[in-house]
Amino acid sequence: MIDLQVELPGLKLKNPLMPASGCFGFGREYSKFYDLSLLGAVMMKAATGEERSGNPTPRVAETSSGMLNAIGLQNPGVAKIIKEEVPFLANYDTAVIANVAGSTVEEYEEVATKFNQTSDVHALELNISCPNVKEGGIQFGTDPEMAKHVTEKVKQASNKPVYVKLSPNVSNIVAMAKAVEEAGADGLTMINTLTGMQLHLPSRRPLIANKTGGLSGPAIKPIAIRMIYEVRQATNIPIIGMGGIQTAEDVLEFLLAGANAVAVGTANFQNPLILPELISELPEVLRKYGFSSVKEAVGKAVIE
Amino acid sequence: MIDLQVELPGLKLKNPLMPASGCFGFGREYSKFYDLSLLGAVMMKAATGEERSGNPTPRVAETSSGMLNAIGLQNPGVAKIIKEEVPFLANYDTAVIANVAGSTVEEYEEVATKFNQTSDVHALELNISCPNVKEGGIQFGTDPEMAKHVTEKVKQASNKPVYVKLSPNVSNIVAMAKAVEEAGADGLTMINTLTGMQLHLPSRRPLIANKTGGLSGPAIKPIAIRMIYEVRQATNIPIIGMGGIQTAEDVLEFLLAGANAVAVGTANFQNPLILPELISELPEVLRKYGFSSVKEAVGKAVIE
Amino acid sequence: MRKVKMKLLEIREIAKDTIEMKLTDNYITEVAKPGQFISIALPNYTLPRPISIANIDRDKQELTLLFKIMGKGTNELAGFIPGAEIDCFGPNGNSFPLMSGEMTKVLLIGGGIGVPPLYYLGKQLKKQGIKVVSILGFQSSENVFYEKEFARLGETFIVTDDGSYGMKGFVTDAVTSVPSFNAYYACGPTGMLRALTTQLHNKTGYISLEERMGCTVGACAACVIPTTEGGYKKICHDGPVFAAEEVIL
Amino acid sequence: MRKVKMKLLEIREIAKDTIEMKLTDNYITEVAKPGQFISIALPNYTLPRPISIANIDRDKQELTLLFKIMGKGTNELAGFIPGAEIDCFGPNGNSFPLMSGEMTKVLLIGGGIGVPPLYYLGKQLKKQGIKVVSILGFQSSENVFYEKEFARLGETFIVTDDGSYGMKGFVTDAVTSVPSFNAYYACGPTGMLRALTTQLHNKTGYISLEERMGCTVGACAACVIPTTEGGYKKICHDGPVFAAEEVIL
Ligand SMILES: Cc1cc2nc3c(=O)[nH]c(=O)nc-3n(C[C@H](O)[C@H](O)[C@H](O)COP(=O)(O)OP(=O)(O)OC[C@H]3O[C@@H](n4cnc5c(N)ncnc54)[C@H](O)[C@@H]3O)c2cc1C
Ligand SMILES: Cc1cc2nc3c(=O)[nH]c(=O)nc-3n(C[C@H](O)[C@H](O)[C@H](O)COP(=O)(O)OP(=O)(O)OC[C@H]3O[C@@H](n4cnc5c(N)ncnc54)[C@H](O)[C@@H]3O)c2cc1C
Ligand SMILES: Cc1cc2nc3c(=O)[nH]c(=O)nc-3n(C[C@H](O)[C@H](O)[C@H](O)COP(=O)(O)O)c2cc1C
Ligand SMILES: Cc1cc2nc3c(=O)[nH]c(=O)nc-3n(C[C@H](O)[C@H](O)[C@H](O)COP(=O)(O)O)c2cc1C
Ligand code: FES
Ligand code: FES
Repeated sequence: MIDLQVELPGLKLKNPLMPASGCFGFGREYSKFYDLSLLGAVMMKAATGEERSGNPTPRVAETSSGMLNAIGLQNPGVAKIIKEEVPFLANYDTAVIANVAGSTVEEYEEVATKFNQTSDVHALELNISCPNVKEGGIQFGTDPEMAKHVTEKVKQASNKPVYVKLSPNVSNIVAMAKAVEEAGADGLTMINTLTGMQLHLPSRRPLIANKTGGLSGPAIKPIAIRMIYEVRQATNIPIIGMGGIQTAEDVLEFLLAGANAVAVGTANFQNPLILPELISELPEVLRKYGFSSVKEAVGKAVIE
Repeated sequence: MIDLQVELPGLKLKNPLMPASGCFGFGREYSKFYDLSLLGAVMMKAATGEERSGNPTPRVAETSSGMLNAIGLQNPGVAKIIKEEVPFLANYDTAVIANVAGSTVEEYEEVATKFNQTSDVHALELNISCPNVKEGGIQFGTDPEMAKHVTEKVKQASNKPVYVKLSPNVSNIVAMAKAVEEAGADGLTMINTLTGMQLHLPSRRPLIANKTGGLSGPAIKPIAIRMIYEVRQATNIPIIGMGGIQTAEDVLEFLLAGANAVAVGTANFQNPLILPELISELPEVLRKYGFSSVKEAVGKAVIE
Repeated sequence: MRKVKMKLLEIREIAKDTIEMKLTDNYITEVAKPGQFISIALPNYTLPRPISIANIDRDKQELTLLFKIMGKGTNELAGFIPGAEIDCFGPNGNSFPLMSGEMTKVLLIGGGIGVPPLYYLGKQLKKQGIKVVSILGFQSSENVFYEKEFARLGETFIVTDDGSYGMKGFVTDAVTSVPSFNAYYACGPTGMLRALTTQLHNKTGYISLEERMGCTVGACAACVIPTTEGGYKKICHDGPVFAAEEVIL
Repeated sequence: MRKVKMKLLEIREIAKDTIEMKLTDNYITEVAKPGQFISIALPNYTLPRPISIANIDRDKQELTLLFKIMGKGTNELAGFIPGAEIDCFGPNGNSFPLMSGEMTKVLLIGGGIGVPPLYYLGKQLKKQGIKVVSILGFQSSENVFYEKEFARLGETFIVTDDGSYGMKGFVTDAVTSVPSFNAYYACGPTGMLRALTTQLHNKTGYISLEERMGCTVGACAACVIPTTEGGYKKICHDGPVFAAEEVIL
């Protein structure tokens, strides 16, 4: 028997697979395709202090082996999420991770504090790729000092483990990871999307109404693997890896690079059953490459 | 008649298409497939002060819509390039751009100075993605101050126009572009590759012997378009754009984003005739989307 | 909603760049309603292609799609040959409300590749004894398709932008020639729908919308449309059919 | 070297996961020499797949490839059906030196999917009146292919790792049973070539090498091999055939 279980701060996962934030709503839609109790965890869509309506459309565009998105944090606000969405997920035997977003440090704190109300959320994922309105739109996720500050504040506000989601749009991912580790982060999730743009030739306009969007999908997988590997060498907290996962072999590649668990985003769109399929295929792939458990494979890349 | 001509500092190009550095050697191989005089220019493979043997193999790996490479600056050294390769290219009616690399500022200066000897090189492309050995391996290309310094030094050493090649592995591409513009760069070429990694599951080792490699190909096109657009808004010097170009529509997309000319790298490998094919298809694509010349299309993205 | 493999039975070009596909499957043909769409997952593409259900023959377990070659994905789809298995999931979205009993006559208004979902709708309406009048707008004669099929459902007007076939003009011009109807159902380009809903603002109307999609099932919030009540609805999940007055085009 | 479209004539599995393809083309079949390879550009892949020329029938303008399904690209290639057009370019690389006149007897040593280029070579050598002895090594009986074809060229020994067919052991074991020869030509896994060149270090030998490639034409410096003289040579351009003593395996 191949052991798929993974234990991470606040999270006892029956397997290392979960949907990535923003790609799975709050689980309702995919629950029509399969039983969400199959999943290791669910990463909910971003929550902000108040309801947000998001960006104008088009919000997505296809690229070679990838896609751009600029949804713009559309969500009903943290209070409604706790009232209406978390209870739905609590019906399932799966861990729940709340994605915390905001435009100011205070908003992050507010959202994190609110999630303390419910025991049905098991961990927070701090989405620091949002622009900081007060600092003139610089992303929390590209400045180590800002990332450290917001992580500290959220740690103080929250009684749940905090995973910080790292943006790949940086010169030095290790510096970012170390900054949030020092600030007390319990874990990391990586990578978020790379900023990209695509032009629609007939109109000469960006295909995404918001001009730029975040690039996800298999196109970015080599960047995710490199960053996870680099961060694994330099930090000690667990990593939930993501970025272009499509196959059970991809899952193993992330584990070898140093991820303790993985999330699948974009691949849900082309195949709504991708997560249960990967969960059922993973044991055979682990066995094929000589592992008897997920834990055993973590960080086992051989690199001289 | 659609006018394909482009005039850039030091370069009178009959069309905006050229092979990207490192993907075309010094032109000999592809000259067996077609007449190099068809090309707007040729960007030569990187030159260093002395001969370099490069990295161990495997040096390349395929990824989804892209590839990784870590050739490691294998080249015969600037002197031999001037003696043996430049004269070969001088046989053709095309502009020649020399790619200047090094591990220290002094090496960049040395290479640039040597290229002054020959009038058959029309411009330099400063490859600042190489690690600076003296500064402990930090890339010139990710630190604005270092980039500025090496650009200034090379400008002093050279009597040819200097195009600085920007690395996309940075938090702020505009800061990099502005720094080298201030330092006197005559133009920019962008983007170089994104650092990535891929693991070979049976051996658990990186597929690239050098661990990490540079990601190129259509996978990175949205990142290239975004960065070129951002830099076009913030600087005034011309841009030679590259990153994933495969079709004449892609060429137009780069022009609209703000590139004055474009280079094609990875796509040569799957189709050795890609450059002459794009050159012959570009006029029809320009016409289709309402342009009568290349110049007219540059920077014409409509973005509110 | 399920993930299914459909087998391609027949494929033919029925107008310029316009393909009719007949597929077989035993789940979607059983449950799908007029106005719903399916999502087609093509190998080597990141996003599914949403295509409306143009017809279903439940007995034969046969589903018809009509699509126009617009880009890479639809071009590739047009190259499939009978026997091929196509990965799909669905049926997705809501459906056209049928309101049987309340209606005696309805108007179907389709523009270009917005025509397909109206055909399955028209068949169902006719089956319920409702009189169906159709106005189908196309760019030019070479784009016209399914005229005969709609004519079998009831009176049918064809309009072309250039007058090369049927009436010259837009569907909005033809609407004036249909004296009375209980409700209208429309699908087509946003510009057409905007003009129509303005023209027919005092009529009961249902429109089917398109937007670029990510998940096509309601999970990613890519395909939203602002509503008159404020906020956004998801076209793939709350639509693609909306009451005319419900959304801001 | 040209870019060509080859038409697939026949395709069949000749051993486990091992495919024989016959293609037609009028340029490469005219100019290619034994030891050269062609580059296959599959749609949706970034890099070309280098495959050795296993045989050419110049009169029929027919080219044979033999390849093993190793990953995504070769798997896709194996699914092509007769009539398909395949984008290729080549012929690439140098070729096996034939040294006619100097030789009376040569030994061909192939391991697994290293066997193909030796077949075209053997045919050319035989045509020149040179005696050909072949040693072909495979993992197991199910992997054996082209035994009959090689037997037609001369004495042929089959070795399998597990002894399930022919002799049990490695090609190096079989080499000792061939008393004398003027030169050997070998192609196969690096481990095999390393053992062979050590064992036969006092013999004239030519080996054909593989390495992961980018351009396959000599432009990118991806596919290098260190040489005994110092520095690197490009396998795709200066090889794939090297004198045994020229390179460091
Ligand atoms: C609910 C719904 C029902 C539809 N029904 C039909 C139908 O019955 N017949 C038909 O011909 N077309 C229909 N369309 C439009 C069809 O989905 C697009 O024409 C198709 O996706 C284009 O794909 P492509 O690869 O050829 O184009 P590309 O431009 O190469 O596609 C790139 C991306 O943009 C998306 N895209 C491009 N055009 C559109 C569009 N007009 N609407 C939505 N997404 C788009 C694609 O899905 C893909 O993600 C429908 C769209 C929606 C949203
Ligand atoms: C000069 C030369 C001649 C060859 N001749 C033959 C032949 O006649 N028959 C045959 O079966 N195989 C031959 N090979 C090996 C063949 O090219 C690979 O098996 C094939 O490219 C694998 O592609 P894939 O997509 O199935 O594998 P994947 O692993 O999916 O390919 C990923 C990438 O790695 C490269 N790659 C993978 N394995 C190899 C390999 N062993 N050597 C080089 N590149 C590799 C691919 O080309 C591709 O770029 C030859 C290789 C070279 C260099
Ligand atoms: C449509 C879409 C919406 C997303 N929304 C969020 C979000 O709300 N919060 C967040 O942290 N990440 C968000 N992401 C990023 C993903 O969670 C994930 O980090 C990224 O897409 C890389 O994984 P993938 O390649 O498997 O999609 C979103 C991605 C997509 C494609
Ligand atoms: C095999 C290979 C070698 C390269 N070598 C160099 C180089 O020597 N100097 C350089 O500035 N860029 C080098 N590059 C980067 C390319 O010039 C180009 O910037 C990049 O590949 C993006 O373009 P593409 O997607 O069209 O390949 C190399 C790229 C590849 C794929
Ligand atoms: S496409 Fe994802 S919500 Fe509609
Ligand atoms: S593969 Fe490019 S030099 Fe050999």
